[in-house]
This record gives sequence, C-alpha cells and structure tokens, in this order.
Amino acid sequence: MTDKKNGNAFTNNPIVRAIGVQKIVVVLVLIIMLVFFGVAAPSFRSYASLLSIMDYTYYLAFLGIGVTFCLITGGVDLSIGTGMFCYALIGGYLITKQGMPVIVGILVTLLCGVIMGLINGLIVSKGGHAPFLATLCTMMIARGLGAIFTGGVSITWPLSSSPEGWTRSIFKFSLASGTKIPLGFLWVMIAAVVMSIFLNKTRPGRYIIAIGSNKEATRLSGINVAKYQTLAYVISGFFTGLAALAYSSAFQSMAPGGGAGTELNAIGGAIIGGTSMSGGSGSIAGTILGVFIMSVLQTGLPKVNLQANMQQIIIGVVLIIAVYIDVLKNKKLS
Amino acid sequence: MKKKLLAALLSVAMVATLLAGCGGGGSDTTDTTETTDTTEETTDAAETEETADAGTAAAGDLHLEIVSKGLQHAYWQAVLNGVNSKAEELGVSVNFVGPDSESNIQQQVQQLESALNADPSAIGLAALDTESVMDLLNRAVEAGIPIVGFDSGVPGAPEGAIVANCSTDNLAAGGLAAENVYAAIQATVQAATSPVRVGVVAQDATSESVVNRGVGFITKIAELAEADGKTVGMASVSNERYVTDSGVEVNDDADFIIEVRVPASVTSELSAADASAILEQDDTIAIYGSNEHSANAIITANENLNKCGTGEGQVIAAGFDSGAGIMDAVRSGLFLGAVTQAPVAMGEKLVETLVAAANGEEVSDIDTGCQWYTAENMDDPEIAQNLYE
Amino acid sequence: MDKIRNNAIVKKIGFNSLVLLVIMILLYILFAILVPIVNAKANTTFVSWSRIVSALNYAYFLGFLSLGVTFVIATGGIDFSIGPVMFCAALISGYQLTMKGWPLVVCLLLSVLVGAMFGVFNGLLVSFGGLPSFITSMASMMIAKGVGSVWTKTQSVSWPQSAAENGAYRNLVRINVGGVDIPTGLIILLVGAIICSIILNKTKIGRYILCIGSNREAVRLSGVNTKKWETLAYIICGLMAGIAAIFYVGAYTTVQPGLGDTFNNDAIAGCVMGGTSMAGGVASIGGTLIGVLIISLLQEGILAMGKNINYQYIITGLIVLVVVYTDLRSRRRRS
Amino acid sequence: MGDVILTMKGIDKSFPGVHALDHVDLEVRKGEVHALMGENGAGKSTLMKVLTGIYSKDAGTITFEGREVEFTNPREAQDAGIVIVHQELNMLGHLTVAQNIFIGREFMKGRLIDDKKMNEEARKLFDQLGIDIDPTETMSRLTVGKQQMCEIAKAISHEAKVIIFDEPSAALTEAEIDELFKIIRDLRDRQLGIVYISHRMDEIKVITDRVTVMRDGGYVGTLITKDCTKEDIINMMVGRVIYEDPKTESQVAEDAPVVLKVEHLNAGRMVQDVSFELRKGEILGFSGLMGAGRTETMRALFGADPKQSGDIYVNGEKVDIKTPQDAVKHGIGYLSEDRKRFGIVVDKTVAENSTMASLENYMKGIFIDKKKENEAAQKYVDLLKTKTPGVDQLVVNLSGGNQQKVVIAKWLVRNCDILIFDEPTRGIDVGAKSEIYHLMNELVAEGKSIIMVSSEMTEILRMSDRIIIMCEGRKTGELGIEEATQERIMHAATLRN
Repeated sequence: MTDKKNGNAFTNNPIVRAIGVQKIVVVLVLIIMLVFFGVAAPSFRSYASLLSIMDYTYYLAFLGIGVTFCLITGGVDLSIGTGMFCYALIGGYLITKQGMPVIVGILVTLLCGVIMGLINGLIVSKGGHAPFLATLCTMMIARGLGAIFTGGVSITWPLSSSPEGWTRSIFKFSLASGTKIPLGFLWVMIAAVVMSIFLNKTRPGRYIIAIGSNKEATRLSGINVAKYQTLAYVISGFFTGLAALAYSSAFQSMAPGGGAGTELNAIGGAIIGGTSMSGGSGSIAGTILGVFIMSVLQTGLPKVNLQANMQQIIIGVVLIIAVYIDVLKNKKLS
Repeated sequence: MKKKLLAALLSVAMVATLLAGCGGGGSDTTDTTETTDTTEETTDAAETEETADAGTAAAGDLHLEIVSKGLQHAYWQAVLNGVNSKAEELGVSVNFVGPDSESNIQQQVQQLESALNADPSAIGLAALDTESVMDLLNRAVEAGIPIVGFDSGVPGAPEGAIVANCSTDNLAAGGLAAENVYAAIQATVQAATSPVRVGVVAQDATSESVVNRGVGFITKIAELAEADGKTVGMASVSNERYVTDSGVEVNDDADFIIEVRVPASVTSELSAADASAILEQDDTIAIYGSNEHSANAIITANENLNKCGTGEGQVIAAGFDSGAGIMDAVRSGLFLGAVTQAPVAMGEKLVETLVAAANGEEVSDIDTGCQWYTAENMDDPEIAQNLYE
Repeated sequence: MDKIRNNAIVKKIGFNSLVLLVIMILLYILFAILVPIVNAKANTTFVSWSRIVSALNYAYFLGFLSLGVTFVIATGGIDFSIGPVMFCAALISGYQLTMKGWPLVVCLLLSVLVGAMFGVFNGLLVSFGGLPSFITSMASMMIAKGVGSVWTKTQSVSWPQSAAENGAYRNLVRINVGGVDIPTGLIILLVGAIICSIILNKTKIGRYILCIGSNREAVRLSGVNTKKWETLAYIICGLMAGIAAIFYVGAYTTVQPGLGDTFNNDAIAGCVMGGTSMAGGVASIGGTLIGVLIISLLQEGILAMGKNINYQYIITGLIVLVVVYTDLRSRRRRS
Repeated sequence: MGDVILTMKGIDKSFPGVHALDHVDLEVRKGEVHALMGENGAGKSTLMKVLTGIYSKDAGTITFEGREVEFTNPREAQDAGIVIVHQELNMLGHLTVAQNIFIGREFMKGRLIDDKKMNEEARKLFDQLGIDIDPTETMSRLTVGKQQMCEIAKAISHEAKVIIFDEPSAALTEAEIDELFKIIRDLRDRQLGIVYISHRMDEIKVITDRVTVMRDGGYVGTLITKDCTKEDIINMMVGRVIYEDPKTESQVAEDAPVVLKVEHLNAGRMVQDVSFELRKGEILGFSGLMGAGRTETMRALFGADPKQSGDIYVNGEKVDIKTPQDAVKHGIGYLSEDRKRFGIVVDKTVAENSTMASLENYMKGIFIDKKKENEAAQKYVDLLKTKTPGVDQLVVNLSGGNQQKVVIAKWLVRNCDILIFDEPTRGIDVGAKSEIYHLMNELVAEGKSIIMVSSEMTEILRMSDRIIIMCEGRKTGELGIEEATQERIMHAATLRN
C-alpha cells in the first residue's frame, strides 16, 4: 500500500529524495548560467573571473549560512547586511587607528557579531517582537553604530603587503609564482560542512528545525523554545562576523553605513537554495548553491555588457521567482 | 497607559544621554567639534560671548561652517587636518560636517540649511549638486553670509553667491592623468594593428568632481590618440553621461576605444565587478579610476587578474587621491602613478579665504592644483604632505 | 488616567497620538537646551522659525511615505519598496519634464501614476500570488532602482528651480511671503493626513483594510472580496510614494538612480512609532504623522548639535524597539 | 483483564457558565480496552484533558498505579506513562518519522545525534507493533493513519502504561482501522491500559472489553461490551428525559415552496453525493457525530471551500456559487461553528461587525454613513436583546452568547433569507441558549429558512421540522420531526454502510 501521499516517480526515487529536488534544480540552474555566461563572455571562463566570483561568494556564503538558521526557525535576520560592515569597521578601526594587534581586531569583530546576535535573539524570543521588525531596528542601529565608532571614516584592513596583512591571505593565498589560490573557498566549505552537521546531527540543530516546523508541538515536547531560537540568531551574528572578515579581506576599504541591501542577496540566496520562508526546512548546501547563483549573477552580468541597472531588475525578478516556487512548494506540502 | 508614558519618557531620556554623553564616539581625530572645543580653550582667555557680526571682529569670534561631501574617504581626513591646523592658528571655531555618503544629496541640503541657520561668519561648501542647493545659495546672499567653494566648488552657482573657490580643477586633473598614462602607452598605441582599449572606472555619473575627472581624462587622451593618427571611439556599453559630456562618438570598432563603467550603486563589490569586466578584455592596455573608491576597485579586481603593472604586456593603471590601498599600489609599481590633489593645502587655504571673506576683504579663486605622483616622487616632502593613510 | 482617556477630544485624536505629541514637545525642549551647550561656539539657537521650516523639509516626503505604508501595515503586510519607488517616480517624471519637455501638471500626475503602478505590482503578487509581502517588496525595491536608472540612463535628474519656468511645484513645499517662509508643505501634509484618516476610518476601503488586518478569514466569510481590498492597500501605498516624490524634489531638487532605501526604514519607524501595530488591524494616522515629525525633529536636532548624522539611525531604531515593546505588552495584557 | 491501573473518582470541572464534568468515575485495568462513549459535548475529551493535566480539576481524585497523582502538563503525564493520541496530531511535519518519535530524547553518540540508532529503535518499535513504516520518511508525506501509528510508537517508546485514543478511527480507511485494531490488541496483550474514545458503535463491539457512557458531563454507567447490545448503549447515551417539550409536528406550511435545493454535492472525502431540500419557513436539522462531514457540507455549499461537483438551486433557479461572495449575493448567510476565528472581527465594534456583510447599503457617497450604521446595529441589538453597553463597544468584550447574536445580526442586516447555523449554541451558557432558540423560531416565522447543524440531540429534537442525519460524509437518514426519536437518529448516525 503506497504510504506516500504525493510525488511522482521522479521525486520518489531515493537518491533524488536524499539530495532534495530543489537542490537539483538549483544545480541545473547554476550550470546553465555558467554555460550561458561562459559562451556570452569569453573572459568569464578565465581562472581570474572564477577568483572574482569567489571574492564575492565568501562573505555572501557566510551571511547565507548564518541567516539560514534564522529562516529555519521561521524568522529572519535583516541586520546581517549593515551588521557585517559595522563589525568590520569596529575591528578594523582598533587595528589600524588604535594600533591593536590584528588578533584583537578579529576577535572583537566576531564578538560584536555574537553580541548583536544575542540581542536579536532575546528581542525576538523574549520581547515577542516580529523577527523582521526587531532585526529591522537592529539593522538601523548597526548602520549608525559602525559610523559613530569610526567617526564616519572608511577603514582599510591591513594590506597584504604589510606584515599584519595576513588576514587577506587567509582568504586568498598568493603563491611565490603570483598565482592566487582561493583559500577562502576552503573555509566556506569547511564552515558549510560543520554547520550542516550541526543543523542535522546535533540536538540544538534538530530543535531549531523543530521550532520552525511546529513551534507549539516543540514546546509541548518539553523543549526550551526561547533558548534555541536565540541560539539561531547568535549563530547568524557569529557568521556575520566571519563575513565581515571575508569582506574586509577581499575589498580594499569599507565605508561606514555601507552594507544595506547585502542582506537581501544573502536571504535571496538561501531561498533560491530551498530554505523555506515559513520555516522548518532548509539546507546549508542549498544556501551555498543559492549564494553561488547570486554571485555568478552579480559578477557575470557586467561581463555581458549589461548596464548596471538592468542587473538590478534581473536579480529582483530572480528573487520573486524563487519566492514563488517556495510558496507553491509550501502549498503542496500543507 | 502608564506603561505607554513610561516608554515615552524612557526613549526621550535615552536620546538625551546618547547625544549629550559621548560627544563623538570613542574616536578622537574625527569629530571636529571635539577638537575645535579644545582649540577654543587654548586660544586667549578673552573669549567674548556676544555673537560676532561680519565686521572686522577679533578672529576669536568668527564661527565658520564647512559642509563637505562626506568624511568617508581618507582625502577628506586630510582636508579636515588642514582646516583644523589653520583654524587653530587663526583661533577661529569651525564646524566641519558632511553627509554619510558622497551620493546623499538630501543630507547635504539639510546640513547646508542647518549651517545657514547657525548664522556663521562664512560658509565653506563642496556641493554634491548645485541645483539642489540653489535656494540656499540665494538665501546666503540675502543674509550676507559669504560662501567659499572648495574641492570641486559649486559650479553654476548664481551670481555673487560664491565669493571665491579654492578647489581643484578636476578637468585639468583628469587631463594630467591622461597625459601620464598616454606617455606610457604611446608606443603600444602607435604600434598597435588591432584596436586597443582604455578603461575608466567611475563611482557615479552624478557628482560634479567624479564626472569632470572622467571627462577630463577622456577628452585629453582622445586628443593625444588622434594626434597619433588613431580613430577614437567610446565603447557602446559606456555610460551616457560620459559620452555626451566628452563629445567623443560611440564607435565600437575604432582603433582607440575608451570604455567607461558606472556601477548600479556605490559599493566595493559592484565597482570591483566593473573593473574586472574591463581588465579582463584582452585589448585593454590601460585603466583609470577617477576617485579613491574606483581606484581601490581596480586594485581589488587586479588581485585576481594580475594584469596591472608597468612591465611589458601589463595594463597601465592610474588612480586618484591616495589612501593606504592606492599608495601601496603606486609604491609597489602596480599603479603607474596617481593624481593627488592638495587636500591639506586646500583645507588651510579654505580657512584663510573664509576668514578673509568674513572680514569683508577681497578674495580670489585659488587653484590648489594637483600633482601626478609615482613611486619615485611620492616621498618628496612637497608631495608626501598631501598623501595620507 | 481613565478620565482623560474617555473625554471626547482625546478619543477623537486618539490617546496614543497625544502621548506621542508629549514626546515630541519633550524632545524639542531637550534639543533647545542641549544645542547651545553641546555646540557652544556656533551662536545658533535651536528655537528658530527657519530651523523648524528646515526640519519640516524632511517631514513632507517622509510623511506621505509613512501615511502610505500605514495602509499596508494595517492589512498585516509590509512594503520595503516605497523609498526607491519614490525615487523611481521622481526620476521618470523629472526626466520627461526636463528632457522631453512634458507639461508640469502631466509630469506630477505621471509621478503619482508610476507609484501606483508599483503598488499594483506589489498588491497583485502579495494578495493574488500569495507571496510574503516583505520579500516581495524587497525584490520590487531592486526592480524600482533598476527601472529608474534605465529610464534616465543612469543620469541624475534635477527638477527646475522655483524661479525657473516649471518651478511652480515648489510652492507645494514652501512659499516665501515677505521674507518669511510659509511651510505650505506642512499644510498639504496635514490635509493629506486628514484625507487618509477619513479613508481609513470613514470609508469602505479603510474599514475592510483594517478588518482584513485583524481577521482576514472572518471578512472573507462575510462575502467580502478580501483580495481586491488588500491589493487596493498596496495601490494606495504606491500612490502615496508617487506623491511623496513631488515633495522630495520640491525640497531637494535632485534625485539619483539607485538610492532611497534608507527612507524605507524611517517611514516604517514613523508609522510603527505612531501606534500602528505590525500584526495589522490597528492603525493610527495621527500617530504616524507625529512619528514622522519626531524623526524629522531628531534629524534637525542632531544637525544643530553638529553631531554625526548616523546618530539618527541608532536613536530611531531604539525608539521603535521600545515603543513596539510597550505596545506588545499592553496588547498581550488585553487579549 | 489484570488489576486496576488507573481510577478517576468523583471528577468535577466547570467553566464559566458551563458545568463540564459532574462527579465522573472511570476505572481502567491493565490489559483492558475500555471504551468511553457519549455524544458530542458529553465531556469525554474534557475528562481526558483533566487526566493529563491540560485542565486542572475542581474536585475528585486520580490514582495511577496505586498512588494519587496530579499532573500539571502533558509532559509530566507522559513521563509518568499516560499518553494521549490526539485526533489532530501535533507532529513536526518537516522532520522524519524517527526524529518525531524521539524528539527531546535523542540517542547521542558523543555530541552528535545517532540517527542510525534512532532509526533502528524506531524500526524495532514498529516491528513490535507490526507496522511497516520507513523511519526515514518525512512525517508530512505520510497518510493520517500512518502518522497515528507513529504517535502510538512514540507512546510505546515512553514505556507508556495507559494509552488514550481520542477518536482515532475518524480519519482512517477500513484497512487502516484493521491495522489499528491489530496494534491495540497487541498492546492489550502486553498488559497496557487502553482508553478508546469513539462514536462508532460497531468498533466498540469489536475491540473493547468494557464501555463507560457519559451524558451531559455526567457518569451514566459502565457495561461489559459482550453482554450488552448496541441499543443498550444508545439508550444510555441519549436516555435523558427531555425537559423542554420537543417539537411534535412540523411548523412548515403544506404549500411552502422549496427555497434551497442541493443535488449531488461532492467535496472531498467528507462530502459524498449529498442532496437535500430546504423549504420556506423550515428549520432543517443536520445531525450526526463528530467527523460526519456536516460542517464540510455547509462550507462547500457556502463556497468557503472548493467543491468537486453539485448543483444548487435558490428559489428554484440554478445558481453558481464558487466564493462566499456569490453565496451572500444569493441571500445565504453562514454562522460558523468557530465564532472567534470565522465569525467576528474581534477588535472592531458591534456596529462595524453588524454591517460587515452589507456595507454598501450604509454608504453616503464614498463615506460610511455612521449614523445609519449605528441605527441598524442598534435595531438588531434591541431585536436580539444583545447585552452590550453600546454599539460602539468592541466585540471582544462581549460574552459568547452576545457575540453569536452580533454574528446573527450581521446576516439579518444583510437580510439573508437562508441562514446556516453551525453549532449555534456551542460554548454559550444555558440562559442565552433559549434566547437563541426563541430568535430562530421568530426568524422562521417571518419567512426565513434555517439549516441548523447541531451535535446536541435535545437541540435537534426541539428545533428541527425535518432532520437529516449524516455519517462519514454520506447522508444516512432523513426523518420528519413527528417520526424522529433519539434512538432512530443515533442509529442512523452510527450507520456506516
């Protein structure tokens, strides 16, 4: 007796279900895009453009991993965009302007992320605010805080040429021969694997999914919902700190008050990757793929001589399509 | 409802402590009111309370309001240092403000109006967009408050509003960069059999100084290329403003192609994408960033492409202003060189002109000029003083 | 306390808005005291007519944005596209006015029309497409930025000066009568607010919008076409963004492509601060108006003290968090 | 049957205005399937909620395994060994079966969850119960039956000693019910105490050892299943003396025209080929047990939910009703069973709720004519004698009965001729109930026609002119009031053809 309520032959075969239909679609879309840009812009195929895509992917991937946890609890974290800039500005300021050792700068950056994550978590779980309103407020606060702390000055993290510039080589190691290895890709993969295990294989991860799936049932199973909900936002904050390190290593300088809009690319990447807006389902691998699509779009479109403003429209449309698929998927599920 | 009132008082009290308490955040170098307060104390004790009118009052009573284009880039820090040192010397109080980004016209208009309301002795202004401040300029003229333009000044201002300008001639600055870049690529251009491409990375197509530096570069380099008998054309993907303003026709199969890229919004990642879109093309032989933001984008893009340099077959790169990234690029030979304005001098001259204007003396325009600096001459004191981390 | 609550006038304006009015006055007094102390040397006083008029510059366009988004929040949704839609409307109509020589009145209507079209786009996607409103409006924010920039080929657009030929629209913002600036914009904003209040409380649209925000299914089962009315809320919001565009260029003249998203946060903050509940069903136009005035006052105060403009973002964020917290507590006690 | 494991003695519980439990006793032995029967609202679920700590009891004692217990939340009861398998399952749709069973009590291998072991354990539980479910399957992809099996497996994994099934078979297919019974017998053989709440008479005979019957919150008696007949149980369930005089003959005029005709209405499993007629001035009662599909029929008729097929005639003329909007246009009003969710807009005033369905008649140009609206609302407040300080009072502050009157007013303001009352007096105190009945009779006298869905036998007998009985989505009986008796209704209500 078939105990499957829905799904045709394709969606029921075990391997497909193991990877997840959405992820396969995303991989296909990614391949099609790479082929399209490869054909349309010959320079796209070069190793160098792969490096520039990587630049763009590191920080977006870290943001994506972090925000995926919030999305899975059925919430959202809008403060990751301006937060990334705020933490990097504070950390960078301590290093370049106050002469503190680089390690201190890095630790402060990560600590700021964790603290902001904790604040977001407590406001959402204890204060009862709607997640997107709470993080909208912390988005504004983070934007102002970074600028106030540095007094409105752009901050450049130590350059690779200077001795303290080793943070940049963490993400992009240049060999003696001058060729650059996208080391950051390794860290992103490691983080993705670790967090994927954390999400699917550890108790806190399991409860975060449970909260997103059915908060009341989770509470009735005797699980401290507020604690794990806050944990999701702390994880998002920590990864925003990591993203701050990645961004400040890839790009020369960071202007105060920047970063607004970046959260949209990260959230869009997570949704394209199959994480549902209503919570309960989501995968780190899917998010990484979704982020890849966003960064290929952002770096590929200028190469096909598309005016900058057309890029904005295309990415906006891609986002709406991704969300529509998510809504259809949920309708089928419920 | 008591809760509601409690919340109200709480938020107001919070605002009060936040504002009054930490004057300008942990930083010391930045907030000018902080430093000028200290200069306030150090000047002579005869600090008089009554407001100074525009007459020949003692220097100590003059209050100057300076509205810049922002504090984000290191360039503005240098202008600020010049302003502060001269203000200290002359014992005048200065309030130096600027919007949080160079494209935030709304904030600058608001700041200029607030400056007018502070009834200062004179105002220094670096307008992001003249049209947006026209009414305020007229009000300043009526109120008899002299305005001195600086950086890119206030082009197209109404009659009598701007008493003097101490600014950089951005068109000339662009031309200076073009001359030096062309000198380095002339051999390749003359010998070239197939089309060659020169890229311009611009932060926006709206602010006067950025556009003029781009147009100045394009017109000069086009002139030099035509002098060598090459047909010159703009790439079709180039930004319209630069095509119309420079007067160079769009022609994708000219011998000497100039391609101008402007990102959707002013972020490092989008400018870096534009820079790499230019650098990747095989026929690109030179690239120019028309301000600190765009020059940094070229460095970021080059980190992956390794195309820039002054050696054989490398792309000649030129930047603008300085800051840690660009100075390092010039010193290491990644950049052929870069144009620096004289921000420190500009700050000092600005305060001098403002004090003179406030005292009703005759003032005239000052071109603080700009220099092309390379690895060789960047350490000469005369240039070094204009470069800043 | 209850005696105050039940007397007629208080009921009319709404107790909530009165509390906010008190906050605004307190804030004004606070700045009047602080400015001379903090910004000692600048012989500036905060209490001056020209300072008020300059503060109001920010309130006009923000007021219309905030009034518009109040309708959407009343249905339980949110609209993040209002800032860039305002800029897109200003860019397109400005371009037609200055480059294509269209008559001024047509351009003003065009601006409102562009805003309304984005409202239709958002409304159809959210109510008929069933998409979540916050991610949809974020996506349409990007599209609005792109469309504006494509239309004007990435150029910024400067609307004519007041003295210039088509400069009459400036009188909507400010008229100089015998040297004194009359903030006509404020009067129009008040009229706009009254109209919105009437729409929200006195007409069918408003009644259905508020009821949908409170209990959508009960309204649907009463035989009301909830999809239509919800789309209307988004159309009104877009329309108001188009109107806000006129007041933005009236005060600041020049608009650039690709900007406007900081105004989303301020508009939503103004609306939520005013007592409109994010869960939908409860909205106060008076509260929104005063919330907007508080934010404008905040900006002017910070400028007058020569402080870094970024304080405004921090303080607005904090105030909204606190106000929403007390609103949640009182609603939780009641239900 | 083993010795006693659970006894509930003299349990009393009342909510404002409703005396839900009145001295109820229940005794469950090890290795026994003890049925708990009674009409809707007889207090069965309330008793179980008191047992598991969801509600606190006013009086009486609960002894479990010899010692007196007092649970404050379901988790405590679960840990002690008393588990409820609810009808609406509280499950985590996105997680797998094994993950659902062991939520909160995962098997760990160091810091990581040992999913492999959990799947094995789940498989062991399923083997014990003879169920074949893949533990790695996502919960939401299972059928309701399978999901219920998982809940049972979860109970077993808690080493439950008493398992309570609350209407388990309502949503199951025949095959799934057989599988369920196989499991229940197996649990009984393992000396667990099983409480089986259900209406299905034939199931009771098949699976249970003893039957306790409740009526109107009171304990009626306990029978040995094999020694009693279906009629004995029905008599105990309905054997109440009818205080109010039930209607004896139909008030409908002979020549009353048919105002509403429904033919072959189909809407999913719960509405299969239902046809009926409603005549002018008639109260048509819809009786049946929980899960009979009466509400689903009404929502399909009203256009609230989509229907597969079915023709609807209003006053003889065929109408096409796809949305509530169409139904209201044709003069049909629907008072849903869940007032708070579907009936009223809580934080709006009485006046605003009253004119919700007919706002266009109260406009003055584009403005709402507040005066006319208040007048209309006041008119019906007086007519229905709704107790409210004023028409500008927020509906949230009114009592259940008065809220119901506001909903009725909403449809009267719209002057709908056909009114569908779905459980009109649920959660309303006795005093307000008779007012609602009186009001319904007046409406019908004025020529309106009413369809009344009700689970209270007394209400059906007292109000209806004709009664239609449904069981599991099908119409299983139609009786004129003169021939209708409690027993005949209940017989049809439990008739599963």
